Amino acid sequence: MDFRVDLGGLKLTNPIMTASGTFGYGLEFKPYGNLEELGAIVVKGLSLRPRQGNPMPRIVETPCGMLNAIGLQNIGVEKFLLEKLPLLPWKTTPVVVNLYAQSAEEFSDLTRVLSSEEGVGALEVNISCPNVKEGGLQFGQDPQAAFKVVNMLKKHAGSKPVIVKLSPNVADIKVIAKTVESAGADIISLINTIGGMAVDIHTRKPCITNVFGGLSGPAIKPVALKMVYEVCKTVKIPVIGLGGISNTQDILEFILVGASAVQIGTASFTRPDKVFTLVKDLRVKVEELGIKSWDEFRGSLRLG
Amino acid sequence: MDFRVDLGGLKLTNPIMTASGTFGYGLEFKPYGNLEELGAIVVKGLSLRPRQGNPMPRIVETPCGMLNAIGLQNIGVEKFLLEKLPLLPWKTTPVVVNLYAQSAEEFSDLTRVLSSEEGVGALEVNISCPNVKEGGLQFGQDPQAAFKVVNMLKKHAGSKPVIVKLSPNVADIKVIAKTVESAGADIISLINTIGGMAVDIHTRKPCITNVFGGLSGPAIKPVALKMVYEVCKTVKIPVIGLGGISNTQDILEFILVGASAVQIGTASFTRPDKVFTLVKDLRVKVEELGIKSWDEFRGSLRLG
Amino acid sequence: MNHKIENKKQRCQSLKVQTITYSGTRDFVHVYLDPPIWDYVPGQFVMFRPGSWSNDPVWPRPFSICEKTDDALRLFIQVVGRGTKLISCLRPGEDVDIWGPLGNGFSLKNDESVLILAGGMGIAPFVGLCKTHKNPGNINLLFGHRAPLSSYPYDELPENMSKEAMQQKSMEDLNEFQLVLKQKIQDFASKGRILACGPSSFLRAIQKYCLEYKADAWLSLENKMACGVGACLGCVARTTDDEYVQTCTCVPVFSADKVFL
Amino acid sequence: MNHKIENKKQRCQSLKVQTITYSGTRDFVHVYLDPPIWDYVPGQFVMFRPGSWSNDPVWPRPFSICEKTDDALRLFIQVVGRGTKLISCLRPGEDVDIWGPLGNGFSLKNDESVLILAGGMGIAPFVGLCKTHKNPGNINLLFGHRAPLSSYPYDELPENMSKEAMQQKSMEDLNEFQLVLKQKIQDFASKGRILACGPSSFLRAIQKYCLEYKADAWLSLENKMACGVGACLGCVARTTDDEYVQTCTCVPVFSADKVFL
Ligand SMILES: Cc1cc2nc3c(=O)[nH]c(=O)nc-3n(C[C@H](O)[C@H](O)[C@H](O)COP(=O)(O)OP(=O)(O)OC[C@H]3O[C@@H](n4cnc5c(N)ncnc54)[C@H](O)[C@@H]3O)c2cc1C
Ligand SMILES: Cc1cc2nc3c(=O)[nH]c(=O)nc-3n(C[C@H](O)[C@H](O)[C@H](O)COP(=O)(O)OP(=O)(O)OC[C@H]3O[C@@H](n4cnc5c(N)ncnc54)[C@H](O)[C@@H]3O)c2cc1C
Ligand SMILES: Cc1cc2nc3c(=O)[nH]c(=O)nc-3n(C[C@H](O)[C@H](O)[C@H](O)COP(=O)(O)O)c2cc1C
Ligand SMILES: Cc1cc2nc3c(=O)[nH]c(=O)nc-3n(C[C@H](O)[C@H](O)[C@H](O)COP(=O)(O)O)c2cc1C
Ligand code: FES
Ligand code: FES
Repeated sequence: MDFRVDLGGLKLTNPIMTASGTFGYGLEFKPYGNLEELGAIVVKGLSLRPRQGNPMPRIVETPCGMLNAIGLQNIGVEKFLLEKLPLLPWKTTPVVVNLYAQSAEEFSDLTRVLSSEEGVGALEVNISCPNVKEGGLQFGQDPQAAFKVVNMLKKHAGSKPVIVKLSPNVADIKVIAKTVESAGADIISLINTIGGMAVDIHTRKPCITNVFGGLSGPAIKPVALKMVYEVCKTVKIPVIGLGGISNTQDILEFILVGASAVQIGTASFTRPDKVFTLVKDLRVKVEELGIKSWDEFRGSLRLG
Repeated sequence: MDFRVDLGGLKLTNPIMTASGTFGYGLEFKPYGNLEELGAIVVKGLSLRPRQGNPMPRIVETPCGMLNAIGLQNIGVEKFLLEKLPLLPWKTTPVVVNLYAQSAEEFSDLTRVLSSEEGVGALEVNISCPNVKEGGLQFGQDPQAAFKVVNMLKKHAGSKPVIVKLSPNVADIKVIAKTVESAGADIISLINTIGGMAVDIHTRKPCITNVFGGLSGPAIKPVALKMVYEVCKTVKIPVIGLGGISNTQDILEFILVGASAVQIGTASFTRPDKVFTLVKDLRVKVEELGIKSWDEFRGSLRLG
Repeated sequence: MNHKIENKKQRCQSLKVQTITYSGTRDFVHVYLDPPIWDYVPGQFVMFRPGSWSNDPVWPRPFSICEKTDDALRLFIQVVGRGTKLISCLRPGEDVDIWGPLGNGFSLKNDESVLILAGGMGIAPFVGLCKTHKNPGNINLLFGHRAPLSSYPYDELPENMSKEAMQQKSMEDLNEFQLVLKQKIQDFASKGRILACGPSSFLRAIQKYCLEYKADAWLSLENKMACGVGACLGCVARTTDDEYVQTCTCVPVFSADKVFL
Repeated sequence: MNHKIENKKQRCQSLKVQTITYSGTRDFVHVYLDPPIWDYVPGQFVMFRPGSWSNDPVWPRPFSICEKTDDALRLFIQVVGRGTKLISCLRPGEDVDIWGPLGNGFSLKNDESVLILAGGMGIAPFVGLCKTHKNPGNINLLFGHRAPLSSYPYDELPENMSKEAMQQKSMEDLNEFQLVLKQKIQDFASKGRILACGPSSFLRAIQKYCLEYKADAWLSLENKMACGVGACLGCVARTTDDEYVQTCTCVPVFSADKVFL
């Protein structure tokens, strides 16, 4: 079977991408697999200037999942372009840069810098980070703000496809999906983490200094699958599904409800070569199920 | 330590209640424990007339959780009052009736019927069920609709405390919590299940005929804890916390963030005597931690 | 459902695994547990949840009571998914939460003829039934199976009952089996009660023939279950009275003319 | 961090459990695994996740490499929570995903004197270090512990190194231990390198004294970790340059004057 996927401009050799923030800058995983085998590498969210992130502790394990409030610690876009990107196999595997900014202006500055970089395959805009005080989530929860940001990003992105990453912390995901589509988004990815919290009854303190964190991992898969399904029914642009994917069956579930590609997040923590193994195993699983082409399988869920 | 809890009119000998829909009409659990030891018994959601619920399959297991779309199958309020309530130990343990209706009028009819029943300790209004087409969730997502329903319920509830059960499927739980408080709710309980979905890649069909279901169990605990914390910070009325509680530590976590009592849901499926065991074990745990009184411990989370 | 057996002895206990033995392959296991304090009726089942499961899997798993002696409670389990896989790896001494006996069980008289139709793992509840039957001569059993016969506890059924096993490896085998089923049901319809347990396709075929020949037949369903005590309403079956009833408490053994499969 | 060791041999492998032995109580276990293909530096660690964990717990668990021989990789683990409890129940033959060697490890010269300060499980990385040291006579070890000494692999440390163990059962014991710690550090500050591993309160005390006496000291941190490869940024420690660096890759062994504990 032909494993390639074309996400409206972003071309992948297979539908398996990494999820931002769970795969570092890609290089961390070089000892564990061949990066060129991945569909795409999505790097840790970058901001214009380096960020320190939130104070420790920032992560805690939960039933079938984890909470994180890293707070977008990153080396800044400049250092990334200088020190990391050249070492990534961007000629064979698209490198997607995940963006974070606190204002529409910062978003457009970031975009301008990146749009002229040959090695950048696409931009993924994080309008959905629950772990920072400024920016992030408010864009993802307020359709009007989201429209403005995406619209402006598109103006500066040049030929780079713009992926908009949605927050699940909304009453109706369809509304925001429709909005960012109409604002010109080329692709939608979802879901980002779900807001959550953990506390320690012994110390009587939150387990994460930031108090709130984002929930990810297998626990959230049912929620992610529903939202991806709803968005796929709502928009015409390609959708990248993620949230709790940990095996090839999960991957196919997201494609069955309409996703064109998927991202692997927390699962990369269960084994650093997870995403590489999934690429191999997916071929076997697809064969086993007799799937003939992505076009035939994608969105073929039968109701009633 | 004095284990009693007073939820503004609803008095419990201990803070552990059962969660609606996971404890049947209470009688199902008689072989497994002494119902009189529970803080309160919350029965399956009742409607004015009997309901058949959704077609099968209605449940599916997920990582650390489950989805259900029972669709509020119930025997109707009349049959409940005639055949079930008299067999429950309502004189020692408050029996809370969980209500479901498709319109404000139906809600008020139901309330009228129940308000004069001696054996009914409180009403819990389910304005948050994601598994039925009509009613339910829309009240829970739309503050105005919620206000109207609660306001009217209070008019007909007489001396019965009205508990309003909130849906987590909103962008900001604080808004709806504030609204139902101002509409006269005596108590708030949360969370109901989170919208989710599961599919079978072999049959290419949803695992639940209703397509969508509600996610419950340990998987959702971090989300529930955050929302309970936020609501406790927002309202002055007592809050009942639930969502994924499976042991005494979980119970204390909800009380630590401000809940006055808790409900045990999906955990009752892991062992039918679970809730009885929790009542016993909680005493031990509280002793172990040196907690002196609920007033001292409740909401004593220390930030920063 | 007039068939409900009042059973006030249901209990939830932590029982220790005594041994696990494999039958043929590692996919068929006999689990022996310390005996619970209750007694049971064949066709009844237990909910089974190892203490080691903690948060995941959340649900217990339902299994027919294969046999209960003074020494042990025995279950016969096929590995089909994650839960049964984990169960097959339990070790002696591990604790399992067991509640039961659940459901109604088969009702039959020792002095009447009975036709037992078992498909695959559907043989489990009949092991105890046959071995404790006062008049094994009254039992006629037809057993359809896919795995080799040695995987199932077939040989240990009493000598003096009449039994027949047919393996289905192909579509032809299956068609032939269906014909034999139909013939047996037709022949037996007037002679006594029919009891059946097995996969749903198997039960559907039996139901069809039983309705056709107006047999007094009882089918044991295997719906998905979460609580096992009638509380979650996840396991319901639709009756011909258009009611949804919990298969875990009111049944799982249904009169063939009373339920939609 | 100038101390980073380039290690291009990191690998993720499924290794089989050979045996698990208990040390004193069931709370202290030695896990022996089939040997991985890489070599290591004492102070380095591995991420450990049994195949049976499936969805829950999600995270692997980090453990210092206690010892690696041609025959086995050995870890020394204390049961403190759910993950370590599950690990202590693993059986021979079970698969465990192991990736490593991770972090930098201790740097020391065989011909220099070294003071090793180990608190409780902090002894783990020093077992291999001491046993493979060319000149055990250069090693001075002070070991503070709560559980009985027999719970720890103390006796197997080379005969010809100098070692001292102190048990802390009460506040008084602890105060006394702190005094001895301080004295040792003061005495040793000018003589060579100090290596320390143990609970954070223990490390904090050591850091204080080392700064006071300007000792060349290296501390091994035990932050919570999710990925172990530098990707999640969950394990960071704040350096005196006000940077957050991943303890899993850049360290966990930190120069005492470079990190906030
Ligand atoms: C009353 C009753 C008695 C039973 N008695 C026996 C018995 O004696 N021996 C035995 O081996 N099995 C018996 N079963 C079936 C057994 O409960 C399931 O095989 C088991 O729950 C599957 O668990 P799993 O985690 O391995 O599979 P899962 O991973 O949950 O599912 C794997 C496959 O099994 C199917 N399945 C899952 N749960 C059930 C279920 N409750 N019933 C039927 N199919 C299911 C799924 O649809 C799927 O195809 C009985 C079921 C019921 C309801
Ligand atoms: C680099 C490194 C090397 C280590 N080497 C060893 C070793 O050789 N032997 C050994 O027994 N332990 C070692 N640890 C600690 C070990 O990783 C934890 O004890 C283990 O992860 C706890 O898992 P759990 O599920 O049992 O506990 P949890 O249920 O997760 O937690 C129980 C308790 O342990 C604490 N804890 C949890 N995770 C960690 C962690 N990563 N580090 C420190 N404390 C933690 C929690 O705060 C809690 O108090 C090391 C840790 C690190 C980071
Ligand atoms: C430690 C961690 C850091 C993350 N950082 C980012 C980030 O920088 N930008 C972003 O868009 N999403 C970030 N995410 C969200 C993931 O990309 C993903 O949306 C989420 O984890 C759900 O997928 P999963 O369940 O497969 O992990 C982060 C997630 C984790 C666990
Ligand atoms: C099978 C099932 C049926 C439920 N039925 C109802 C109901 O009738 N009314 C209601 O308010 N909530 C109902 N709920 C929601 C629970 O009361 C509870 O809010 C939710 O399950 C979260 O708690 P838990 O994680 O402890 O189960 C149901 C939940 C389950 C699993
Ligand atoms: S399994 Fe819950 S009602 Fe039958
Ligand atoms: S554990 Fe993930 S960066 Fe260190």
